[in-house]
Amino acid sequence: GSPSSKNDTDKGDTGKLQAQQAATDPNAKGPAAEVAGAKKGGTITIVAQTTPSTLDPTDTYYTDSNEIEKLTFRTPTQYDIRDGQPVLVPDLTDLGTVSADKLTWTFKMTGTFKYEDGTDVKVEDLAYAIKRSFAHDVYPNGPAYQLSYFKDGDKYKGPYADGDNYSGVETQGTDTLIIHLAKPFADLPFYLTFPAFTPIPKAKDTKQDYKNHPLSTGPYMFDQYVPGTSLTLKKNPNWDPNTDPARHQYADAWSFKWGGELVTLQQKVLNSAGDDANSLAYDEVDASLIPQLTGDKANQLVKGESPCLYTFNMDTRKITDINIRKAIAKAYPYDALSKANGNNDYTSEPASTILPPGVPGHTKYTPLPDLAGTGAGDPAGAKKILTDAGKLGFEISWYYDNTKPIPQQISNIRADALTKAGFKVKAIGVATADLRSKVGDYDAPVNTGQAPRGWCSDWPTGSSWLPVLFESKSIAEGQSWGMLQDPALDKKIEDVANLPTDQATGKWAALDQEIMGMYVALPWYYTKMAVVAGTNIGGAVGDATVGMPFFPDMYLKS
Amino acid sequence: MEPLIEEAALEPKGASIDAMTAPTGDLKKVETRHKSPTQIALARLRKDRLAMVCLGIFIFFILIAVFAPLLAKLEGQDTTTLHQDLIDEYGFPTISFTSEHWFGIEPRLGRDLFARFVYGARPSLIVAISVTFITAVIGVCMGLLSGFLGGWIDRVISWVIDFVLSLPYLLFAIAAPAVILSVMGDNPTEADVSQVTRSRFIALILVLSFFGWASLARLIRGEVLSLREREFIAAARVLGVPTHKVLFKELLPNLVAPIIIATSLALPTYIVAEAGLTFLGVGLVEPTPSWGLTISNATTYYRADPLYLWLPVLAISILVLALSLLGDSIRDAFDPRTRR
Amino acid sequence: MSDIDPTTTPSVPQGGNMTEQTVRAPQTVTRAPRTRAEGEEAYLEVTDLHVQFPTADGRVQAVQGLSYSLPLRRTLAIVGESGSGKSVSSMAILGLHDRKSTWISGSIKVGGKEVVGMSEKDLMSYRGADAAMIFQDPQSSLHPFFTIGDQITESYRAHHNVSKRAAKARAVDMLGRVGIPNPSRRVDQYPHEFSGGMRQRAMIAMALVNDPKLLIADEPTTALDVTVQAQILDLIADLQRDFGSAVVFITHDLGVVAEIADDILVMYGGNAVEHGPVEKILGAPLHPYSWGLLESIPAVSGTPGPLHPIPGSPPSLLAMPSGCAFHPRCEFRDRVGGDLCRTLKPELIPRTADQGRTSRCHLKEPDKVFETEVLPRLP
Amino acid sequence: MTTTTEKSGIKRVEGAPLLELNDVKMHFRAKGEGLLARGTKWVQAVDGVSLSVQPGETLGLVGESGCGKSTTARLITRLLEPTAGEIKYQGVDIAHMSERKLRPYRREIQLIFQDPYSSLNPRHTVGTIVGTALRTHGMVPKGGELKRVQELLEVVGLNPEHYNRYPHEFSGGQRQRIGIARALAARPKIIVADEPVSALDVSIQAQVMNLLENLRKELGIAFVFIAHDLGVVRHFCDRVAVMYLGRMVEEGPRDALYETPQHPYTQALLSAVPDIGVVRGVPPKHRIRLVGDVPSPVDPPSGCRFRTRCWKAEDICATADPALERKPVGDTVVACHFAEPPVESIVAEAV
Amino acid sequence: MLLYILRRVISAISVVIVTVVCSFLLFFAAPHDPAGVICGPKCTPERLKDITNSLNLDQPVVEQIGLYFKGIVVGRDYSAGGVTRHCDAPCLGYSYILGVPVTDLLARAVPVTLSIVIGGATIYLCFGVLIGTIAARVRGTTLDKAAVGTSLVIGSVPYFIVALVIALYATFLPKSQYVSFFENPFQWAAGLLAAWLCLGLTNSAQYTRYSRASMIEALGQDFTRTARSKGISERRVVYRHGLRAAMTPVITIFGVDVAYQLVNTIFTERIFQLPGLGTRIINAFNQYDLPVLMGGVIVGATVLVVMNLVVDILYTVLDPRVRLG
Ligand SMILES: Nc1ncnc2c1ncn2[C@@H]1O[C@H](COP(=O)(O)OP(=O)(O)OP(=O)(O)O)[C@@H](O)[C@H]1O
Ligand SMILES: Nc1ncnc2c1ncn2[C@@H]1O[C@H](COP(=O)(O)OP(=O)(O)OP(=O)(O)O)[C@@H](O)[C@H]1O
Ligand SMILES: [Mg+2]
Ligand SMILES: [Mg+2]
Repeated sequence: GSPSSKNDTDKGDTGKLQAQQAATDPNAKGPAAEVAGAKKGGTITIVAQTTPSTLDPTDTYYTDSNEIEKLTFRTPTQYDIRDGQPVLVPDLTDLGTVSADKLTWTFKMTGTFKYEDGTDVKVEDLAYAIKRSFAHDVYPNGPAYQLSYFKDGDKYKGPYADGDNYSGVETQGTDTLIIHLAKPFADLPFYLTFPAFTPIPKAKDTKQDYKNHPLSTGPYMFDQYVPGTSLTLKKNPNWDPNTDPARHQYADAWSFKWGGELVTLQQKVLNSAGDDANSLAYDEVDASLIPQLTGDKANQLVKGESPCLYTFNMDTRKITDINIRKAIAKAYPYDALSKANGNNDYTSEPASTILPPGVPGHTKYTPLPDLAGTGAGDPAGAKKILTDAGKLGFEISWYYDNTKPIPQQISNIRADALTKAGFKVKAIGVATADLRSKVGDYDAPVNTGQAPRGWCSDWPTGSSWLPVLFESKSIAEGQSWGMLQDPALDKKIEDVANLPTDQATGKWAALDQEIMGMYVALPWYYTKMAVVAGTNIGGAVGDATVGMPFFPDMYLKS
Repeated sequence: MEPLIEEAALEPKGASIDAMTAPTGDLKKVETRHKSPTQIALARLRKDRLAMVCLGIFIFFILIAVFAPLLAKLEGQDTTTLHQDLIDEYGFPTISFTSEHWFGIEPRLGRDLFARFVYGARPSLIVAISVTFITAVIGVCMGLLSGFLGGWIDRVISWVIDFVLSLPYLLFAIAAPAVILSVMGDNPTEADVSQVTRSRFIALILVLSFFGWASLARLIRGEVLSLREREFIAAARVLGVPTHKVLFKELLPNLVAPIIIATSLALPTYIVAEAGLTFLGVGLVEPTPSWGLTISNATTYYRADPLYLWLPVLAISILVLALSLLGDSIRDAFDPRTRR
Repeated sequence: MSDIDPTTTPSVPQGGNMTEQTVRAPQTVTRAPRTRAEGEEAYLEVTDLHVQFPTADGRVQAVQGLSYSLPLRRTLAIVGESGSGKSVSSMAILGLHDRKSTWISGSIKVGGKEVVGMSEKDLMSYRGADAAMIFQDPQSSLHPFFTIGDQITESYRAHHNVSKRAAKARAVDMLGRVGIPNPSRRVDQYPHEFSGGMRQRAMIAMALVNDPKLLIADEPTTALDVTVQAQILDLIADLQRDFGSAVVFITHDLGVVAEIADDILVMYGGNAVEHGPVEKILGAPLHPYSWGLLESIPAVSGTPGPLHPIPGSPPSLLAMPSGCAFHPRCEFRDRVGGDLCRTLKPELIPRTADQGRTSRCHLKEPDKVFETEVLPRLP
Repeated sequence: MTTTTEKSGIKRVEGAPLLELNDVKMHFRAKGEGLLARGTKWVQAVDGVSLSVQPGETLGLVGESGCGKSTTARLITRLLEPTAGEIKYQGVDIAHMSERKLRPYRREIQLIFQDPYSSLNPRHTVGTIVGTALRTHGMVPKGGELKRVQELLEVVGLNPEHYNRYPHEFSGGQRQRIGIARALAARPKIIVADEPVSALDVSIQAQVMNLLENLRKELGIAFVFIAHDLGVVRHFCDRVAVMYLGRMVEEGPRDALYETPQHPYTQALLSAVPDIGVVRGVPPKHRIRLVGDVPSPVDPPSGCRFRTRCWKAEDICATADPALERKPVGDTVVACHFAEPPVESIVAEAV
Repeated sequence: MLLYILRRVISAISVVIVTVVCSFLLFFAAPHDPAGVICGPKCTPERLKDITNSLNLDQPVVEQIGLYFKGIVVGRDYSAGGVTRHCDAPCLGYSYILGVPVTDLLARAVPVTLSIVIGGATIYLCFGVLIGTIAARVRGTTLDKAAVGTSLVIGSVPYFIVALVIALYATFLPKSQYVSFFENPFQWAAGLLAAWLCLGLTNSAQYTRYSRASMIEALGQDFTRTARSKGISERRVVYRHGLRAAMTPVITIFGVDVAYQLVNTIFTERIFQLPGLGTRIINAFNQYDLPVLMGGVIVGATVLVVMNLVVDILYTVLDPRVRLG
């Protein structure tokens, strides 16, 4: 799941989510269908409080940079948004064919493409990008599925350390890319939409400086980039719309500005005075602004789906007694926390399953007791369970961000509720930056609230959820909910994952419910996308794959 | 300065030694009272109605802080109870001022604003007053030593003063609490809420004190440099008065006025600084009720729930205004040249 | 910061051609007997001047009904104790009191123009041109940030429509006239680069640059040494002769008065107590306060005897004694019958047959009292 | 000569003058130069002053502003440590004595300041100010302080009931009396009075002069009396010393110095004093007009320091530094190559 | 004069050096885990070791400080994960989070902050001094009371509130953004206008009071009386003689004040979304980007010291009396 770089960490690693369809259109051809009413020209300004830390394609995993890079980088495959639904379409290559043993994928380039400097995109560049993505020490933030799925992925350390000889990827002729896997990976074509797989010519790889001006293949290219502050994009003259089934080039330029006060930014966008009409704020709309979203301003709200779920995780290794976990669930003050967190039906929906509504296979089964994402919590009931289990005074501990009020408040509310239920609570405040490493350290002396606190689909299938979060290996990968180490469960999950996508879909729900019944994570809420756009912004639709507005379709109305 | 008493004497020529002692019955005898310059200044201050009003406001806020529990009890609320039943689905309070919640409640959480307001005066005032006190003591001592002893001590202290004044204090203030926390042995892995609150409090006071004493020290040093040249200091030395007595018995009483003035002007600065640092996220932490925290939280609601923001802002502004005016009045009262 | 400047150090008198002389004579000055331009029309005429400052403690009555007049080419010395209203009254002549915070009544006529109530615009052309002032402390009275030349030319250009260069030439000329060596270099220096005496000279140059007919000098030498004071007094006398102006000279020092003044005005408690020609008043004053002053001064010459100071201290201007302002300190008040001194304020009345000699005292035959009782006590 | 040591730690040499200064120098580092100027400059505020005072004697010290009078006063009272030379108090050199050893001596050498406003601590009551010496030196038993201070106040002509008042409640003359009482409290043997009356108005000045005169007569205290007003000095002193630019130029019995001054500078100084006598028919005196200003003590002229303004100056004056010595004629000691009594009486005769 | 400047420069340099050492001790020697923080959530032990190595965290503090200074003077290399990152002199470290040398980041941030401070200072010095002077002239009138009263009230509202109000309500102002002065001076000014206004407003209030007091003092001086007695116009007396003298104390206050201005710009930048030093440092703090944080403090201190120096020199230019000493 793509965590977002948003700073309010108790919301965890971001995102949002709803009904996604694993739709593919292997035959989509450029140019992309015109957006109705679209006009050309102007500069679109995008503002946000959160700052993407890097725009190196290999290092990109967060939703915001992911969306931004859709404007600049073409990847082997890509999503197009059709009627608000993401559809996987060929981009630089077709959607690939898999060998019978499911361990070799072949992708063929669909035409000839140029970089912004006019040179041709070679298939070797695609291969090089894949190799580069193994330099995980240099690009630690990038997606890491290749490390476990690709052949020798656990051994190869990337071209800088281990040179070009990597057996997991090979090219054939001028247009064929072959990827060898260590184990079946049915969703590989989805995975190849990540910017990490955009072609990078080896000769032009300036390593850690590449992010300052990565070579564009998309409709826009870097004009000026100030890391952490601003980015302007200008038109890429060497982009050919006729080869691109997903992107447009309506605006003349894009200007991204990061930092600033959330509400101030959004208020300005809402006011749309002068230049602000051309801007869009992609942070989720702040609850305090919601009363204004009536009348004309209601139209400025861009709603969409988002692929994420937030939970409160409990470490089953440390809280071994399920009754304690049930007691926590019983006492859990969902409603108070939601209100404190500023949740509302624009931005969220109480969760009761693991798979969010957008993931095919999501089934809204009857929520298990105390796992519906709502309710005031029942301290008395919880205390009873705890007493019965003989664990009154059991210590629950977690980290929270003590530099921001909302996480502090949430921690306090949670602490109060659990204390009332007879637990002993130890809430440990740490600084924002510390928090990331602390909650990511599974050996840290806390038994709840470890990372990831939220999860978003990397692609719309159950296999980007259950196998990632609940298998025993998840612990080593630092992406475990509940720290389950159950070989039987592992096997069940693997079995489903190895099925072809369409067959697997139906089977995820049952597993979902089963895991839920183990009380390993208290589901809290699914996210929705709700951002504000200036009055002059057109074509802003939600990109459900990342829970952001879909930039390639945006234009200025005048 | 004119003498306050006019006592002309008349004696036969020649007996001039006693010329000034015996007053003549002729003159309107101005009543004489024994007043120190401080007393005179205070007397003038008492006559200054504006100053008294400002003092009243300051005392009023102090009383609020002191009697916060009582006031909250009077209202029947506390600072932490969530009244989420009074919050709508978007987090907005459904009530404004009621007899139960005098100032309404917080959005999102529904905590009682009046209780938080009265309790919130405490950290502001405690931080401001203790920092003012600490900086005054350090600043005065450093300034006295530096100005009076001169030589290398003066050079060292002056340099340190320059140094501290050259540091961008807020940058340090932002960076330091984390460090102070760990230095104080509050291993973050162990710290619980109350520990964090306490250490933030101490960190805040330490940081503000560290940066606050220098300007006072510079001021005092300047005063001492000019006082040092005054002949009464030489007079004391001629009489063989030891240095420490010269410093504290002769010099210090003359610095009372600048110290009081500087202090009264520093107090509002620290009130604002506490709020500002909290606003930047490096001040106090939840659930401590503090005006700074409230303001910081409320800024997003400036439009949706204006009173939430403006009540503490108004409180701070009024308090600061009162203190600044009081400072001005004190300055005027201590300055014999001002006659209003 | 110090006056390390070769030009401050005056040159050694040329001595090469005077070797036969074993001892050279000092350059001496003897004041010429004063020739008084009699009967001239008064150029400065102060009539019933009152100056009051309303303060929180009450109304400070700094000047209370002062009247005197002064023709051109004459020097009037105003003497009196500190706080007796000398400065306040003379600043009123230049209209220098703040209109808002000062209450002035009476009349001050300078060359026929009424100064009290004069419009700001008229004051502008009057100040500096008709009347100019030299202040006591040249250190604080010169602007520290402007060069001496700047300050003099500014004064000149305020009243003359001339080019900067011409004004500067005039400034150099004036500096030369007041005896500043190397004026063309000095003109570009700042006040702190001048010594005290030179600053005072520069002040005088500034005051005289517009040839004013009335020059007011408010204790111009109090801050200076005797030797430098002597130089400045000579200078003022010389310049007065050259310019033909009327001079009001304020001082504490009766010796200075004796040297420079034609007339004396003795002030006490905001009022004139005695006025007349200098020889008369210093020789045989008629007011007990003047006697007291004379008795207080230790002489440089003669055998030192005991001093007879005036007892007590000056009255508060906020609460003046009733009757004669001086009576609480007056040794002779009992000589006046009927408690008069305590109850009735005496008028400034002409005394004897002497021309224009007035005093303010109830005492009968004060000249006799002076001769028999006071004179023997004088040092 | 025998040296005795008292209980308090004070040593005395029998037969030595009460106070003796031998070739005392005080050079201050001048501000505002350094690397860029040629070497460090020194203000030669006092440059070789010698004088002596016998018990009960009054020595006047006159000279232009800035000639080093106050510096001399501060040296005598050891507020400053001299750059060179000896300061002997009753035969014991106190020039470089440590502050601790000096303390008992401090009691006996007192200073009265010029400025009655700045020399009294505005935050102390009169009682505290006058009692400082008593407390510091433990001169009175506990509880005796009040009585002693009130006595002192009476001595200087102040109302003893003013014990609890603050200095600002007094007029200039009264304040100066407080300063005098403070000095007297220490029971000094010698008082250095640094222009004690020049800040006062003539009438007040006379009051204070009379007070000092009486004290001197009654208590037998020796005085070093500094003033620039020659009249005042003449009135008060037995002997008078004239200073010019850090040097002593002439010294002698009062009458001799005033009537037959030998040094050109003394002559000029005396002639420059404006005299009220003129109006009483005394013939106007000839005033010697000195050219130019006093040179800077940072860069004093070579040889005789007065030569730049002296009408008698010859080549020798620029090279040889005249010694302070007794000349064949006249009763004063004088430092001039061409010293002689004035040709015509510069000082007007008394009436 | 030259000596004086030399002395000030030496003292300024010493201040900066000590700041560097102090910041270093504060951030690196404090019991923290900067490497772990930089390494992030998916930290591998090798990477951690790399970072520890390249930050020289495994060496004694003195050595680390030495290396840091060496970096400032000659630059240094950081290697991790098979990649060597070069950091040119003056090197203040390398930001792992943003992947650039700290100097690069700060070099972009400092002009922004300076633009804000200098522009704002120009505004409030001009306005504050002007209004203060006028108020001093009409002392005691309603106009004076209004000026003083307004300044007091504005002065007592916390700065960040003023900034917030301007940012939220003064929507008629040009959009706040930073464009380099050399690129487009007009846009530069337009983009910073809101921030300047904010700084200008609050500080004009303060400076009105300072200059009023200072002006009243100057107008009460003897030399003002002298000027009046020359017969020059009142305006000339006030604006030439008075103002010239009144400016010096105001400049002195300004010198001390620059520190507070720099502090205020943190709020300004944050609220007006300007990518200056303050924003940079707050972000760095939130991400525990210690090299940036430290570099920011050092550069901030340097900027301050230099500004103080400039003010001091300005002072000597203004006051001829100081020139010799
Ligand atoms: N602006 C003012 N407000 C109130 N009182 C004032 C003001 N100016 C002068 N005075 C008072 O008026 C009185 C007369 O002052 P003035 O300066 O004329 O005395 P003076 O005779 O010149 O004394 P000195 O010899 O000390 O110069 C003093 O008591 C002074 O305090
Ligand atoms: N602490 C000091 N540092 C440098 N120079 C000094 C110091 N004290 C005095 N001087 C200089 O020494 C010289 C003599 O000063 P002093 O005060 O002794 O003169 P004075 O005769 O008392 O003058 P006045 O009559 O004005 O009081 C002056 O030039 C003065 O500037
Ligand atoms: Mg006067
Ligand atoms: Mg002196």
